[in-house]
Amino acid sequence: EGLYAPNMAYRTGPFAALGIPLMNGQADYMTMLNERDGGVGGVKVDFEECETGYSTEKGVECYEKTKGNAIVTQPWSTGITLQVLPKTNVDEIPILAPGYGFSPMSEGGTFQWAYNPPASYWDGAYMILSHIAGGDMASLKGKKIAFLHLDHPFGKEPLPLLEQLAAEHGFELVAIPVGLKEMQNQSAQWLQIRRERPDNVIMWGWGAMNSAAIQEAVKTKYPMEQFYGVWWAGHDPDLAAVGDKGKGYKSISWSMPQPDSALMADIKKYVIDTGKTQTTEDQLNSVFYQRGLVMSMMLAEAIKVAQEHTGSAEIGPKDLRWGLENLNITDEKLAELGMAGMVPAFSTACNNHTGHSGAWILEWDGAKFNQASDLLQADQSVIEPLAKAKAAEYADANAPWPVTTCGG
Amino acid sequence: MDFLNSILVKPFADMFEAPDFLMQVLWEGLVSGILYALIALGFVLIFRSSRIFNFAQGIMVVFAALTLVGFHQMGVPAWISVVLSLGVMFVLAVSIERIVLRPLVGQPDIILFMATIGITLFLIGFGELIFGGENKMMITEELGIPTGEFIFEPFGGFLLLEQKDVTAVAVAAILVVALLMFLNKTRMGRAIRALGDDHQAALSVGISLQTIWVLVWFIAGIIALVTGIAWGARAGVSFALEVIAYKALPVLMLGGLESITGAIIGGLMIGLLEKLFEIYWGQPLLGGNTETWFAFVLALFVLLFRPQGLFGERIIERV
Amino acid sequence: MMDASAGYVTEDGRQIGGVLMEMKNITLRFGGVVAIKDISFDIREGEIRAIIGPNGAGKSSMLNIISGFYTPSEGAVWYKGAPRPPMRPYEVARMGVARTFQNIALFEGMTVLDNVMTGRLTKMNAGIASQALWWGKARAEEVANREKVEEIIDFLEIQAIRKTPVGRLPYGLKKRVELARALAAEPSILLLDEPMAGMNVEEKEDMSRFIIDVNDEFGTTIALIEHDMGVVMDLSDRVVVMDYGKKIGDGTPDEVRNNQDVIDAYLGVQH
Amino acid sequence: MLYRTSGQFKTSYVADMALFPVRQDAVLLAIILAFAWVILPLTASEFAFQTLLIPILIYSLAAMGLNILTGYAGQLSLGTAAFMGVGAYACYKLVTIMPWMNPVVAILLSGVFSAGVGVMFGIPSLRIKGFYLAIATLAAQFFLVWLFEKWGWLYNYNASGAIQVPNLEMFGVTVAGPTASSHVQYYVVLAIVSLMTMLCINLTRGTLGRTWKATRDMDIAAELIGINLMKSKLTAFAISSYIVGVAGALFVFMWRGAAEPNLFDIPLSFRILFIAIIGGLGSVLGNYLGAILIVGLPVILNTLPETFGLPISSATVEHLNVMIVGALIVFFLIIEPHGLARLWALIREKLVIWPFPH
Amino acid sequence: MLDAGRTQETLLEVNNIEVIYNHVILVLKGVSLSVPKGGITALLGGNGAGKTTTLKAISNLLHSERGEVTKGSVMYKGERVQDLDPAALVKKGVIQVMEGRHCFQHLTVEENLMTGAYTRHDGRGAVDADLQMVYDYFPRLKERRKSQAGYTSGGEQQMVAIGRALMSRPECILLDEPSMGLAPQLVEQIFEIVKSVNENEGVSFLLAEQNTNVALRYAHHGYILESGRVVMDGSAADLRENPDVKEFYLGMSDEGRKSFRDVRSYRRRKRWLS
Ligand SMILES: Nc1ncnc2c1ncn2[C@@H]1O[C@H](COP(=O)(O)OP(=O)(O)OP(=O)(O)O)[C@@H](O)[C@H]1O
Ligand SMILES: Nc1ncnc2c1ncn2[C@@H]1O[C@H](COP(=O)(O)OP(=O)(O)OP(=O)(O)O)[C@@H](O)[C@H]1O
Ligand SMILES: [Mg+2]
Ligand SMILES: [Mg+2]
Repeated sequence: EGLYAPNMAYRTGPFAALGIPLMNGQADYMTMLNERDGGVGGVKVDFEECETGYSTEKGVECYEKTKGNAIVTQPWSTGITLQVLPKTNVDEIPILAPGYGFSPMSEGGTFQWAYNPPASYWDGAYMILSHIAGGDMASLKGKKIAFLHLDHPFGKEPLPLLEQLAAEHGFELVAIPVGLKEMQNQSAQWLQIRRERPDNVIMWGWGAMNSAAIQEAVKTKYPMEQFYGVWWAGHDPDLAAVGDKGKGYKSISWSMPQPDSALMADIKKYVIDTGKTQTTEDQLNSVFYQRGLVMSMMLAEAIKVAQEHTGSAEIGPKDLRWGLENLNITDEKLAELGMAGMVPAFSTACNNHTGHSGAWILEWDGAKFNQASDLLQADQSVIEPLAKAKAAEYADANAPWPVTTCGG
Repeated sequence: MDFLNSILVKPFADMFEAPDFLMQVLWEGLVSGILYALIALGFVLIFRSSRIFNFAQGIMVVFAALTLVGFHQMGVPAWISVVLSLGVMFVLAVSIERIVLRPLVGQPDIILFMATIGITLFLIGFGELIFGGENKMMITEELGIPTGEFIFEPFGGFLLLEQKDVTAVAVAAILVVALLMFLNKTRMGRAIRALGDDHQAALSVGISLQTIWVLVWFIAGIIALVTGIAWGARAGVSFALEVIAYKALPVLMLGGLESITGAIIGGLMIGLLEKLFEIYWGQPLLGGNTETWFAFVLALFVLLFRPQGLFGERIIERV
Repeated sequence: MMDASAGYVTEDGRQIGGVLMEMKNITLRFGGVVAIKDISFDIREGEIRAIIGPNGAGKSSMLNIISGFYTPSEGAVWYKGAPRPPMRPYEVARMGVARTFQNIALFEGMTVLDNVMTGRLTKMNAGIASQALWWGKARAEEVANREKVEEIIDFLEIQAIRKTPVGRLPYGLKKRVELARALAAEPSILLLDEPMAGMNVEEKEDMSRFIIDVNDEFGTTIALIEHDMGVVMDLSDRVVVMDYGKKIGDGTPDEVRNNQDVIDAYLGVQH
Repeated sequence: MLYRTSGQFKTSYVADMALFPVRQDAVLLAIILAFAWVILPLTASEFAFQTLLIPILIYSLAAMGLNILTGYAGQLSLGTAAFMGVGAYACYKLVTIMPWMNPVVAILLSGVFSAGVGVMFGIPSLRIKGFYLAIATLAAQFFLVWLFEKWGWLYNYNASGAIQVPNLEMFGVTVAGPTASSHVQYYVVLAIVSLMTMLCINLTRGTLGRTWKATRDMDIAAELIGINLMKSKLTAFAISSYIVGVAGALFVFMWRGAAEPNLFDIPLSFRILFIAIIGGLGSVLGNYLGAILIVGLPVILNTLPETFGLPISSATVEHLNVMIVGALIVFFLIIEPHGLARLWALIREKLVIWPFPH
Repeated sequence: MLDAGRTQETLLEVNNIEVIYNHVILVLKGVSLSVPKGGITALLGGNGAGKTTTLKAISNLLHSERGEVTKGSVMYKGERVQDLDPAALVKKGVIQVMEGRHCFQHLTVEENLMTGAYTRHDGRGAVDADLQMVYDYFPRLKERRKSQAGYTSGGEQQMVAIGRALMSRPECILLDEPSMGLAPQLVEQIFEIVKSVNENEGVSFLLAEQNTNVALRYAHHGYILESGRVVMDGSAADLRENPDVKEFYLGMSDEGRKSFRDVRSYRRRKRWLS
């Protein structure tokens, strides 16, 4: 039956728009491995989806249903992550939340079972700022930056960091929440932006919120090149909807579509052409679909590492945890995977469950996203202390909470 | 003192400082108000004819819009797809009457209300199954709706009116007049109101529930389609749009469940006030997002003084 | 006619007491409609007082005023020699005024028994805790009142339908249950709005018997609206006649029967 | 002959007012209780506990609270979830401010807070009726959820803006939090729910129950026969909200373990309304039947494709789920508008007169 | 008044119908009756006898009360009409005036009357003419034509209900307790109207009544219903003479009308039950 790696997908509900291409990517990569190499290390990966519709309740149901013989939990929503996180210490199944979940998860000492490679939201927020600042954070002084975010744990995630940086570098931060019910009715928020006249808008949006925001921005004539989004706000169709009017819009991303990569060739060969997929042609080169591939790649690589470590192909959750903690995705490895340039190189460790790969800025040229910056990096000397503090907070809020010090 | 200043003085000062901005705010409020009102119209019509509180109206909007877009994506010309979607809405009306309403004739209001929630769920599942969850573009240009904008420079500032919004406002106005005529001047209209008062009696004088209900639900469907196009043109079409339908409820409360005029006036009031409140009080003082509840609280207060809403029928209490 | 203070004796020799309730120059308007124009009359301890008049005359409205559902636009209701302060209907009820309704107002969702029990709610006051635990006071009350109610049920001969939901009952029985509910409150004055509408003679006879017995046995004062002249003339001690909101006659059945205005306005042809 | 009631004579009113005048009912209940307290816990799997047993109990309780208000007192409310939220957040504050407090006590206390809020939002019901009131309750729904999001104090200002249940002990046993075992939680929930049910039954069959029903069936008449509507309605709101609040606390502390504000949004309110109505308004038993249906059904439906090895994507299954649930709601309303409880009553009635047709 | 009914052809015929409510409560246990064309037929009987149910069974208004005809048939002009919906039946000329006052509360009195003409397509003029006719019959309604029916008195509402039925130009009116809650004068008046409508327009009536006295004076033929069965029927004249009818329905004993004050509480058994 193989390695059971369930995915708590959401192809339904208000966020389906985002979910579908991502989950297609994830699924296709695994299908491809199964088809091409007969799985990972000779064992097929049973990559089953459990539909949550982004509802926490369904998520917990999925978790309970799958935890029996799952080697990993891919919660796919901050809400679900929150629920499952405390259980992991008991059930001992690692959480893999690529590019989402809690930023403090990087503190492996506290969150022993949770991994969010290759970059955390705090990394993302920092890198956007540094791009705005053109590398020199001091130049932010006196600027006014609006933070348009979903009024939901996910949207609030970067706030602690942003507030700290605002205080530190003397720029004004205007947090503008968008209620879940207001996602598609943002005229109030954009009126506020028009009133505040911020130098930049940073968007921490999800699902239907992004397309609505981009349309409002176009409508209210907000200069697109000053408009940044998190990696979930870089969804091709959202921009395609406004076409040229969206020119200049930027989104940070730790993944980069590589249409001509060897991987894509194999995907086409083994998955698309054989029809073992729900993917539609037009998705193939989209940012999100290929990001989905990257996500599954991380899981697959972690499995490999674990297999080498234990010397057996049939690994369990504990082994996978070791794998995730000792990931080392180098450019060489990416090249041999045929994924050169699809994700920055990174490696994880006990005290670094995130990897902090860094990311690129993608810019919309009216038809597609193009790389618009070199690899950016977040200054960990700023982020790490904050992460440590928040992690500690979490630990004693949920005392008794097991904490290890990663050997120093 | 400082606090008082921030609620009583500053907001108005701001309004004066940037009159053009104020006008923009009012316009935005007006437009969303009209759109709320459009959804409310559907509710009112059905409520008038059967005392059924049709919770499904909101989802019918999404469904209608998706059908339209769906047809167009199949390559059907825009206006043909409109006709086809109307056809679909008619079929929907007929089947709802046959399958749901007919067996439930004369049941307590709350039961029928529940049934409409059942319908809502069904439509959501069905819709997502067919059209998928992605956010779709409304086919605005294809329908020949002007997409440009009027720009004015009042008081040296600037005011931007999107032409599609202007269109929406105009269409809404026409719809309302038409409906009012229909309800008050025609034999059918009278029958519709009669039906709302007393099923049994209506039956006994030979008013056929079937016909009237199909008719009414179909009209509601048409309104839904119009609303769907108008909203879709603003924010795209997906099931996330459904939550906006909740806004129609306070509008109904405020205007009165039976009143077409009420729906419009209520819609405008709520659209304008909630926007003003959010911009000048909510965002500065309450951390924003007051639009989620402001309308309800406003309506609640009005109801305390007029339990049947501003234009609702007086609740007759006799023994 | 008779003086206000002392009572009088009826033909069948029942002693009627002094004035229990008095309407003084009552006027009632609904927007334009004037339902009642400056009407005064009194109801005496232990008598059966009939109010008659054509449809729309304002009889029910008058009853509604007495039971506090409408407040008169002008004039006042005097109770036991003092003007009654404005009250909510339930306060009036607690003062010992019980009534039945023209268009039956039973609690359709409950059984006959429960409906009648509601008549005694004014008498029950156990705390929530005791009720929740179904212990102590609540339980005792329940039993005591249940006994009282069963008496009334037997008295009105509706034992058979005790546990039937009232929704299913035919019109006539509903009327009887309504009476039972009113009696359960052991009122000092009982208002009946067309208690015999939609009954055939047989049932009217039963109903009359109940009304008379209530009046005799419990000495309950009764104000009664009825369109069946036979019943009115036979049962009532004194009759008020209303027409278009005005009072056009007041006196013993015979006086009224022979009053020309009344004949023209209401009775029409005698038979 | 199963339900032959003849030959069971009541010799006193006390006997007639007993909870189960008919012997068979008592027997049936005994069997069910045996199941709930002994057999299920012994046999059920972790999955069953987490996705069926515990939620069904909690949802039934919430529905029962709503039923008091809507089914007995006739005040339609669409804000149930918000009041559950009040209970949950109250409980969270209690246990974080006073960690020494016995969790069960905390849960029972938290109901008091939602009762207070309930009464506050109940006051309009004195003037507003029917659907107008229903929509008014949405004001509570949306306002409270907004408050849960905005008022940091409620969730101790933690970054996620959600509340996390810490490990809570009672007599040395962990009853809440990540390390609590499902068995323990199940028993705690079962105990509380059984107790509440008992109290509800008593309240609804006694004086207060009659007052409520009278208010529901015809409030004018009710007032004219001496019922103080204000008292009647507000007690209904208070008691209803109390139960709902407790249910909310259980919901988070005994089941979910964590909650973000929008958990208490409209969908949850409707879910509970479904349960109450499908189960049967004005019935205690109904809440259980309703919960079993509404909670159990999707779980079953989800497992169907695998069991039959149908190649349907989980998304499609989900869509079908939603459709089927919607259709079933309509279906049940049609076959018996007064809910499963009434359906059972009818069956019982038939059994009683069985084998004679009428 | 001569005994009509017998001679003429039957317009409406009910054959041995059984009605059950909520699948359990058996209410009509085989009722048969026939309404002759142009006749006034009275349906008498105590409370719960099943008069209303019978009428509703004919006009197909039972469904909305979860009641159904499980046996027997209803024939109108020789064709089976059970399965028609009420509207169709009204078009055919059978309309019911329901027991109690079923007015459209929020419509004005006049609008109420107009709804009566819903199924008609014979032009505004004819309708207005009939509206006038109704106003002539009930002047009181003309006075309150503009006020909401919900606020009119019990009697006024009763008039509205009857007037509304007349507006549909029916061939056969099913009248349920028209006299209920009406002042004696008005009762006479209404029965006079029934009579004249019956004579002038040739409309046949089936009226359920408790007020046996009046009913039998105007009806040609009568049926007496008790607990779901027809226990007696015959020409109005005969029924008026029947001693039981006299005692139980007309409240007469041999020595004329007895006072309600000295009713005895004993009940003599009705002969037809023995
Ligand atoms: N709440 C109200 N609003 C407006 N008008 C009313 C109201 N209640 C009664 N009326 C009017 O007052 C008049 C008297 O009504 P009422 O019901 O007292 O008559 P009634 O004597 O009881 O007649 P009936 O014998 O038919 O019951 C009627 O014309 C009625 O239209
Ligand atoms: N909707 C219903 N559900 C259940 N039983 C009903 C229903 N309607 C009537 N019944 C029963 O049917 C029987 C006959 O009722 P019906 O109203 O036909 O009698 P009726 O002759 O019209 O009495 P009345 O003269 O009081 O109107 C009654 O015993 C009643 O209990
Ligand atoms: Mg009256
Ligand atoms: Mg009847």
